[in-house]
Amino acid sequence: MSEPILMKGNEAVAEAAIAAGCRYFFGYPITPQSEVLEHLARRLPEEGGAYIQAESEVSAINMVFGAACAGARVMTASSSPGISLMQEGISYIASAQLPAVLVNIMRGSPGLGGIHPSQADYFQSVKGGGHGDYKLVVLAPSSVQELIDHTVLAFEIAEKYRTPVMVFGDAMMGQMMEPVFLPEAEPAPIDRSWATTGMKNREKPNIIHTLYLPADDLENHCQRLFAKYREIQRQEQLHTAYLTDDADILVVAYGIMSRVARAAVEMAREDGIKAGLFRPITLWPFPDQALFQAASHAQAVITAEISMGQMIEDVRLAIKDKVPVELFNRIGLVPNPDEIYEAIKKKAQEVKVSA
Amino acid sequence: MSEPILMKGNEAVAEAAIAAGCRYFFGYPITPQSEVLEHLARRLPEEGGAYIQAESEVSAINMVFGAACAGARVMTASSSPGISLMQEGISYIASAQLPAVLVNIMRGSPGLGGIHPSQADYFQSVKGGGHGDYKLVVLAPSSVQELIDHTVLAFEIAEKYRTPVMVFGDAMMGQMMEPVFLPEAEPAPIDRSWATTGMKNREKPNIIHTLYLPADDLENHCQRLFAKYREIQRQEQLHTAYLTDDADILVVAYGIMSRVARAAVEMAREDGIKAGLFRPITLWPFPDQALFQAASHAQAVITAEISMGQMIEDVRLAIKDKVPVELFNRIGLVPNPDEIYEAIKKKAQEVKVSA
Amino acid sequence: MFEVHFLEQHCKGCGMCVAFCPRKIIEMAEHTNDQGYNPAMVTDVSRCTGCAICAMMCPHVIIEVVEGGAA
Amino acid sequence: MFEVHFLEQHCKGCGMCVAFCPRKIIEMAEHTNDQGYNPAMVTDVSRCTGCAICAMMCPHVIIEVVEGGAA
Amino acid sequence: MPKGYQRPSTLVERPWHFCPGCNHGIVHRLVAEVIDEMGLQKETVGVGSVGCGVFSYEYFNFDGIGPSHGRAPAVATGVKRVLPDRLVFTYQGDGDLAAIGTTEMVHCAVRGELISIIFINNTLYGMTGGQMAPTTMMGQVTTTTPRGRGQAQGHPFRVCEMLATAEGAAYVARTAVYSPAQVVRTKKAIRRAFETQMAGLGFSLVEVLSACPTNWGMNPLEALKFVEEEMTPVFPLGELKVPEGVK
Amino acid sequence: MPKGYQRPSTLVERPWHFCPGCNHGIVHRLVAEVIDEMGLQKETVGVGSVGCGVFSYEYFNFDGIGPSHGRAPAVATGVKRVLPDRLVFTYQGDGDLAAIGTTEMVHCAVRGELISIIFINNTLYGMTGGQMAPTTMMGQVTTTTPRGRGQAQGHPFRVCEMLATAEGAAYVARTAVYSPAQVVRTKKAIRRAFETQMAGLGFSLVEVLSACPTNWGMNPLEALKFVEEEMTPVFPLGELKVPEGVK
Amino acid sequence: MKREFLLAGFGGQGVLSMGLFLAYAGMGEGKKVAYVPSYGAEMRGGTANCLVTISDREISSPLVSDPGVVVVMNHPSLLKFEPVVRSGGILLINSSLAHRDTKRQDIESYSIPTQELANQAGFSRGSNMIMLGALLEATGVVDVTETYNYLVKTFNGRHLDKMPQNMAAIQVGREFMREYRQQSEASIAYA
Amino acid sequence: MKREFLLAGFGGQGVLSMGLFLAYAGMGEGKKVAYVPSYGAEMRGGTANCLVTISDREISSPLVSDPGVVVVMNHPSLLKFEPVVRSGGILLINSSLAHRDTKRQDIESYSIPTQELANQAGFSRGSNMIMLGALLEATGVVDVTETYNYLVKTFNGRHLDKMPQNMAAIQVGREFMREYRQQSEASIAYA
Ligand SMILES: Cc1ncc(C[n+]2csc(CCOP(=O)(O)OP(=O)(O)O)c2C)c(N)n1
Ligand SMILES: Cc1ncc(C[n+]2csc(CCOP(=O)(O)OP(=O)(O)O)c2C)c(N)n1
Ligand code: SF4
Ligand code: SF4
Ligand code: SF4
Ligand code: SF4
Ligand code: SF4
Ligand code: SF4
Ligand SMILES: [Mg+2]
Ligand SMILES: [Mg+2]
Repeated sequence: MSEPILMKGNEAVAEAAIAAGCRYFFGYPITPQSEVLEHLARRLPEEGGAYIQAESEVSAINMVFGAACAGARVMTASSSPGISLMQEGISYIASAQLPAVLVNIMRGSPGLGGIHPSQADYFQSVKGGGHGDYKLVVLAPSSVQELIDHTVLAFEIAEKYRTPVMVFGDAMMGQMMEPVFLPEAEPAPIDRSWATTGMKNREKPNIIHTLYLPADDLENHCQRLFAKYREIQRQEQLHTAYLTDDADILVVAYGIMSRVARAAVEMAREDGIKAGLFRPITLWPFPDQALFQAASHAQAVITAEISMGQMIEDVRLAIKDKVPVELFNRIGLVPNPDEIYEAIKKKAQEVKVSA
Repeated sequence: MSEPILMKGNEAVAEAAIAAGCRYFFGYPITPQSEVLEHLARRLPEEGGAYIQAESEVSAINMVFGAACAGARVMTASSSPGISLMQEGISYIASAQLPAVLVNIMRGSPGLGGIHPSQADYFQSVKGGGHGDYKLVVLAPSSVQELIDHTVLAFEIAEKYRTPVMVFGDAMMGQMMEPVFLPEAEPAPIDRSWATTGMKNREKPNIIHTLYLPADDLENHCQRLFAKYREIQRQEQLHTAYLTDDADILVVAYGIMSRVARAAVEMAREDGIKAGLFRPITLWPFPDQALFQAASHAQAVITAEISMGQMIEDVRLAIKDKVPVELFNRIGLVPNPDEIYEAIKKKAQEVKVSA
Repeated sequence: MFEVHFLEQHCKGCGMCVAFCPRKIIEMAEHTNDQGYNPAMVTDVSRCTGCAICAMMCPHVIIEVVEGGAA
Repeated sequence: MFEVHFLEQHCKGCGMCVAFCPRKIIEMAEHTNDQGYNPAMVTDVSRCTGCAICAMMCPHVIIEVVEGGAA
Repeated sequence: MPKGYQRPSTLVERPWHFCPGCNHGIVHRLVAEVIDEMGLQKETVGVGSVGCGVFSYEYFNFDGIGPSHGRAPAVATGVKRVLPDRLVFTYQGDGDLAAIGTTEMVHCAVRGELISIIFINNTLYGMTGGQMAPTTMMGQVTTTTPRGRGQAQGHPFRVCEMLATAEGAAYVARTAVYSPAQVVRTKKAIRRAFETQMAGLGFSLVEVLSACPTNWGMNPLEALKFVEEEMTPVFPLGELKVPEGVK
Repeated sequence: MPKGYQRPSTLVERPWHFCPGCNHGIVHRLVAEVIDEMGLQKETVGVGSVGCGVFSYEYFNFDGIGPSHGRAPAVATGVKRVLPDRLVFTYQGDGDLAAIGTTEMVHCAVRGELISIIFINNTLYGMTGGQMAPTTMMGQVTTTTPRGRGQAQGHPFRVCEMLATAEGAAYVARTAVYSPAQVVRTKKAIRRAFETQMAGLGFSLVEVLSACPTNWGMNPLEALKFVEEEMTPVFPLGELKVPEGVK
Repeated sequence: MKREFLLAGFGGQGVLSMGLFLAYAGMGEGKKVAYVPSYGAEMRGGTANCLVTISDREISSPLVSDPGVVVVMNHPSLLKFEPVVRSGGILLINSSLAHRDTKRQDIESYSIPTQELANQAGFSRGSNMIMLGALLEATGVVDVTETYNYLVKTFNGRHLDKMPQNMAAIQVGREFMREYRQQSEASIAYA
Repeated sequence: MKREFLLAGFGGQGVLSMGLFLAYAGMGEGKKVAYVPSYGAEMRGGTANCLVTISDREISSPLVSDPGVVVVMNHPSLLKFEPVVRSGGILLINSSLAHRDTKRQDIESYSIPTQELANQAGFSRGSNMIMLGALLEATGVVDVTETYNYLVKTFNGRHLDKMPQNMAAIQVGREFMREYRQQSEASIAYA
């Protein structure tokens, strides 16, 4: 392994995509994501690919649709308002069963909001911001290295299941720099027998569409999609559990918040409070059984989010209301560990498990 | 009260809007919603208002934004893919705290799908299809008369809380005709001291925007929004419970499905199975305590949806996993009551409460 | 010398071929096809010049004009 | 006869006024304002013609030119 | 002139959903004929649209894509950038292209994207039941202009004239199919558009004035007459831009 | 010529966030001056945009709206249809107007919407750090055209020329502010645009070629020179369309 | 009492008007009604059908997959909807455009040559009203003496000039049906 | 050991490069590092600041609200960031552009006239490197003998021609700081 390089999150995503064999990127500038574009605008032509600046996020996601139809490994990236504009396109990509990687470097919201770090697009991407029955695999890295690893993983999952995969970042992770190693493994080869590449070696045309007019065609289509989604739920759940076995107070956090929460858990442990951290890495499929397990000893659960409370619903569903689940949240910033630590301490006193 | 008129759901929505004092409508054609437009294109000029056909749903929702800023009572309507295109705009309208009524006559999805009846946009509108922390009040009528009543109610709630309200219909309800009475009450007067109407009678400009750059401004803004949302949760929950008191098997269904479910419940009762129906009318705020209450006697809960299972998450959250919650679903059509009845019967045998 | 073939079941009876045939030898049949339309048919094929204008104007692409054996 | 007022704290030192003043009587000050810019200032106001070209070109709208008393 | 006529092999033999006399059918056929004649069946990726042409991928016998409403030019861009040597075209109605898809169409022209657009202008939204389109003519009655299009709705959008101002637009033509002669001209225009693309000369678009007998409330022949007499004065026929290479 | 200069009363006195020498500031001021002179402060609803002009509602002393990126013309349409006697204008950059907002802009022109657009063309996305815009010139280096805009990115988008083809567009002009004389012309154009609107003559748009010293990597004076020498050949100045009523 | 009617044909045959008539007739008698139009994949000129429910109680579901009464106005509709008639139900076939009788044994079925009847009666565009007459006679769903009032309501006051013709066509249909039934009863009696 | 540095100034003063230098230096010594740039509301020409964390252990949060070391390169930064210095921490003030000393009693504070020093030393654009030298001296965060290597890495191999000058500027800053400290220790001793 070579020496680590100091890299900005956004650039790391871009380089990881290249390492994963992605040669086509369609995007539209938006802070705090623009460096993904800028980096790829420079790098992709060097790699024999193309960066195309779309005229909007709506166009970008549909260019992605087209490039995926044509058999390319393809990515787009944006930030919250831009991702909203992609919702129709995402529903189409999911329905057409096209592999594609989408990156959301989330920012302050709703509306124009601002360029702050945020985790307020959980509902949008995890539950479904587009119309209809579909699911988006959502990965939530927490460091620049993981931004790289998860971008690579996103392409693998997208290929394996022919489905769109979203990588979550936030303004902080997109902008911050950390030492990283770029992946050296060869990207998986592309199988595209289904792609609309022209009928060159085929007798029958390949058709990619999302229209199912007879009701039972639509029903069968949805059933097929959801059979695939169930398979993904079985195969692809990821999480980490830190000191959860004996945890009285379980903190649940993802992405950048999981790092802060981990520090808070360590502070609590030093203080004699048995705290633990459960970190979902795949937000969908949500690692619900693992969380249920991790909470088996807990007297209380705190979800820490940079939102008004979104993942908390999945946490509640997973915990099955065994113990109270409460929200710790801040908006517009990544809080200090001691803020979460205070929340843990307070909870520990309430449920009488404090040292 | 005059005689009832036979009216198509879509036209009923349009007439109800006029009755509620709405004089501006911006929309884009889409089956199965287009009659809302067509009706208003004819009627609004007669009422001194204006129908403007937008060049897309993105434009339509932003015209709604503008008209609401200007102090108008305003509406738009579309169907699933069109609603996806409005997600950015909806997030802005919610953040800017503008009153507006949005109608989704849901159709087969995801992707282009088809023109079938559907309930697969629950996640999108109830959880949040746009970016960031906001909530959409969602009303789910189940008859043409209720389409009227809920459209009127939607305007009232939108005004009262300065927030966007969504009315859910589906392809079936939009197209079907039933006898209705149009409301005769005078619409509430419009208070628009906050609107950007020109400074005529003011010293200070009114400004409507959604940008909050300092982090604490954004945090305060979100807290204000959510204080309002909590108030709505306290004040505006609606539901009906039918034979739930002694129900062993509780069916939960909304919209057109609640009618089918009701028939199924009646079939079950005739068969000696104690079935009941809980019907959420506001999907957000979801009547969770009322549902918890209604399920107090239940051995099993069935949610019946025209989707791959979306409301079921809110049902599970409300029931707190006291009893198993299962999905009955069909895609692309409104099922017959006996299909649900079969599901009830099967469940009743499983939990050994069948007659 | 020409044969004019109609895919009768696909004909929608629009009458374009009838209107544009320079020889005026196409007419709508009395009967209806399974779709419920009166299909077009050639009355006197011997007068057909093979100009294919009927096919060119048929919006449903159901006409083929081929050089046949003796009429 | 004219006074040229600068809202010094808002000046961004862009130099547009300096470049366009026909009388060349505007210069950048040595000191910096709170924003860290060297603000513009008039050197010899008695030569000012009140043409207001400085104000017209100032992108930060911080210049006013008013008819004053005796210079 | 060659005699006789055979269905192009790039058309699947199946009944079409178009209404009797709908001009969509003629244009579908012409596209297939040109691709046949250019020998490009195996090199073509067709991008459909949402509108009465929505099933084009079921009728053409080459690779086909059904994109979302209005976004065909963006989808085609994605395809073409990945497969620069294929013939990539979109088939779009006036609602799809000139309303919701305006941005995508304009920027393909601006970028000089090497795709071709076959644009069916029938002055309204056919598939959804005859609502006003940007191309609806003044005074024309549609289901959303019950009193006829008036000042408040603006003026008909002349797409060719607008796009011709973009440097990247190499071939821009407006044709019709109301007579055999016009059908021949339309076919030639489609061919030139495809040639423009394959020669790498820039973006190309053919607007075909098309009859929608159903929503116009006319029989097929009246509708053709309407195209000739009412539409062509508002939407003049002709080639607005022809690149050197394909003349 | 009147002597002296006072800040227009329709400008709030507060420091601006614009970079040193940014031409946004000059145009802001001119808009305020025209509204002052026309006596319309109390009748105006300004619709901002997302871009370096995002804070316009904090600088103008009249009712203001901050819409989403690119949709200002749609928002303005909503306002104007409800308040037909108010002056309603949008203030948009080239990314906002000519990229993401293309559809909204084109259809306001097509509908002849009675709004005015003040369009700041600085050849790139200023606020987000200098990426290519549709108006970026051939060979121009931006953060997303590190080797200069080339064929693959198409040609610069000339908005005025394109919109002038729409019947509903009544007043269309392109100006600049690189010299006092041009500033005067720009002000006159803004006035004519507003007059066109208030007289009900149709849609109006003023494109102002504007310097972005920061993203161009130039000092303010170099940047003005760049506008004059490099931009005006690509984007010729002048009034493309003037309605009878305001001549 | 709850009765469902499925009326099917191709666009322009007036099946949707027939449905509206039934719905208004039901309302006129104080019943609950629901009317669901439905269009085939072909937006225009394709098949058109509608479903009408008339009931004494609240109509839980406006849609039924096995209606008791089915009218098919052309051949494709016969092929498509013959199988869905509820066992013991009624199928009315427009034999002018549907080229065979029913194959089902478990339903009542009548073939009505509406076009021929219409031509004979001198109003060639009255097929649907003739079928309506047959349907009213066959089902007795509403008080036929009120027919005129229902018709006026159905057309919302429009087409008042065509009313006498419509009424006459309905009468033709009713009479044809009455005879038909007598004959078939007779034939059953003699079978 | 974990140290956080907040470096603030306006755009173009090179504060982001200073941050990068620190981060690379940390990496060079095998430490965990994180670097967070942050921009003010004014996209360009406005304030610029960055936060660098260097730690022996995994860095849980790359952001701290009370950094131990703060550098302010101009007056607005002084006003904004003086309050956030952790009690007992270090504040380095570029007194060429910040017009007063600290008002806080609970921190170490040094005023460095970087511009004057740079002018004197003959490289007027070296303010940031002079401040960097002062910072290295004041904190001892990295092995200063390695400075050259870190610098090369920081600039990614670019600007190699400017290295000698940068090194000289750093030296000036270090020496100024050394004297400063001796003096202040002296003054404390005599206080
Ligand atoms: C996002 C979205 N909005 C609206 C629709 C509904 N829709 C389907 S086709 C169509 C317009 C068709 O008109 P046009 O493009 O002119 O084609 P035509 O049918 O006239 O050939 C519309 C609005 C849709 N499918 N998706
Ligand atoms: C939907 C959406 N996409 C992208 C952005 C990010 N964004 C903000 S301003 C801007 C472009 C600004 O460029 P321009 O309109 O030319 O204005 P300028 O800053 O150059 O004056 C972009 C892309 C956004 N806010 N919203
Ligand atoms: S080929 Fe020509 S002459 Fe023969 S039937 Fe067709 S149109 Fe008539
Ligand atoms: S043109 Fe074609 S579809 Fe029309 S009547 Fe003739 S053969 Fe039939
Ligand atoms: S008013 Fe004219 S002369 Fe006076 S300072 Fe300004 S530019 Fe110079
Ligand atoms: S033009 Fe204005 S901002 Fe620029 S230097 Fe002169 S006074 Fe200062
Ligand atoms: S509705 Fe019009 S455009 Fe659509 S198929 Fe029918 S005739 Fe053609
Ligand atoms: S970045 Fe450019 S356009 Fe934006 S404020 Fe600075 S100079 Fe003006
Ligand atoms: Mg059309
Ligand atoms: Mg710009």
